[in-house]
Amino acid sequence: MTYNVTIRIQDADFDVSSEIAALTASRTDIGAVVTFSGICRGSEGSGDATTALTLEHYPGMAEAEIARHADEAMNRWPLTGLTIVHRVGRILPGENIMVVLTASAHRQAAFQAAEFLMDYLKAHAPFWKREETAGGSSWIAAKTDDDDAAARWDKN
Amino acid sequence: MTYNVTIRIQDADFDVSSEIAALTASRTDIGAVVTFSGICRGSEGSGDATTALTLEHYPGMAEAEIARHADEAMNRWPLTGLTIVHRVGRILPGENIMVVLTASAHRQAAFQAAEFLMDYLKAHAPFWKREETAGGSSWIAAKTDDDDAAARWDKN
Amino acid sequence: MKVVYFAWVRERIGKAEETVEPPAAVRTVGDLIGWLSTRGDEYAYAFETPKVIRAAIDHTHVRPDTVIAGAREIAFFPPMTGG
Amino acid sequence: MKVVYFAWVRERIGKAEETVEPPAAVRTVGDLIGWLSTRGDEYAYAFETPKVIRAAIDHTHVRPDTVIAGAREIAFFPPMTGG
Repeated sequence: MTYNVTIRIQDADFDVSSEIAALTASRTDIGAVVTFSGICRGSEGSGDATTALTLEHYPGMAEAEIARHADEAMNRWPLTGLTIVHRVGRILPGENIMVVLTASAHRQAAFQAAEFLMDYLKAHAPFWKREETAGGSSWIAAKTDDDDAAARWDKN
Repeated sequence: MTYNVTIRIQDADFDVSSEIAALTASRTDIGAVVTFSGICRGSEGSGDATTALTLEHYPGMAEAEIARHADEAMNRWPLTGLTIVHRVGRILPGENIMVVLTASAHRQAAFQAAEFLMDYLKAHAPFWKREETAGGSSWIAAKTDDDDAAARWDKN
Repeated sequence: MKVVYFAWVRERIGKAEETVEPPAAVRTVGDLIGWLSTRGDEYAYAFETPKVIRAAIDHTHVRPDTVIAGAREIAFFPPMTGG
Repeated sequence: MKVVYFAWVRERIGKAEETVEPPAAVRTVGDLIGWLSTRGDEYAYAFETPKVIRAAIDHTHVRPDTVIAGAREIAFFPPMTGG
């Protein structure tokens, strides 16, 4: 059994179908692929329309943190592989921010691993979003919800 | 607020990126899209290699059941829309069987609705799979796991 | 009353649909399964384990004790394996 | 010791990285935040609410009581908002 683990941090957009094809290429032991696409919304709830987000990351640490969580997901669930692509730079409303893909023989593992990876990415991966509106720009505040979501996967 | 609910039962394959694009077109209130792709495996665990699956459905009832579950998902979670495409006919290992997409402002609703729809489709949507192997063909037995998975969404 | 069959129920009976006129004593879905089972070996074979047979009336899942009066189309099929 | 800053911590301090040589009494991440805060108004502003500041040593998240001895690179940044 081989495993396909792909992690990329990039300015460029990505194509979900191409990522699915890469993750499932030339194997027939995959029955389930879950994808989560994070998309730039036109409002962060502050009232003002978002004209763009700019994503900053900590090069080196971001890759290391994501890889560590990817390894944990591969160990906790019977996955055949996973892909994480996270964009950085300036992103407009409606554009992709990031995608997580998980592949497994069965759906439960794929769903759980995708949720786990998303919760950890939101709370622990060193990325920061700055929001531009007509009135200026400001850093988006972290949500305590995201810490709570990540904590539910902690082992006792 | 408008909702995009699309349900199709078809012989033809589909493209996940195109389905995401259709579900998110010209709106900027979506922050999360979850997709679940069900893919034909090369073995159903019987030991013999699967050469193909043939999917049969109950025309009319399949659409009605899926629409009923789609409505329930739209009512239970704050979704902006969802898409369900289920193929019928002969499908080879590695090919798509079906896809569910859910879109929402936030990830939790999208994940939960996608899992709900998959559990219901597995247990209640009137589709049946026949497996071909080198030794002949036979109908795939339902899993009691799937009934249990669907039951967890029942309201008390 | 139109009756339709799917998957191995259809294959065992050898037809996808038919119109039947059960006697008035056949009131429920379970009664109809019992009555159909008497119509020949192929029906007896299809319905040999009634508890695995699923039924729908006019495209809605029903239980064996559901009354069939007023039904336009009754379907019998194995547990579903979609998704 | 290399120190790097991200997001509004970087903006408030006005630089992305620097090399610092704190005195020996600065043993932990928390000590380092306290010492950096004394280096000027821009540092005091960046670290004005120490409990929201997150830190990493050599690319691994650490707590305020983590000892900094041996660190090659220490990072300070706000709570993360990726995904």
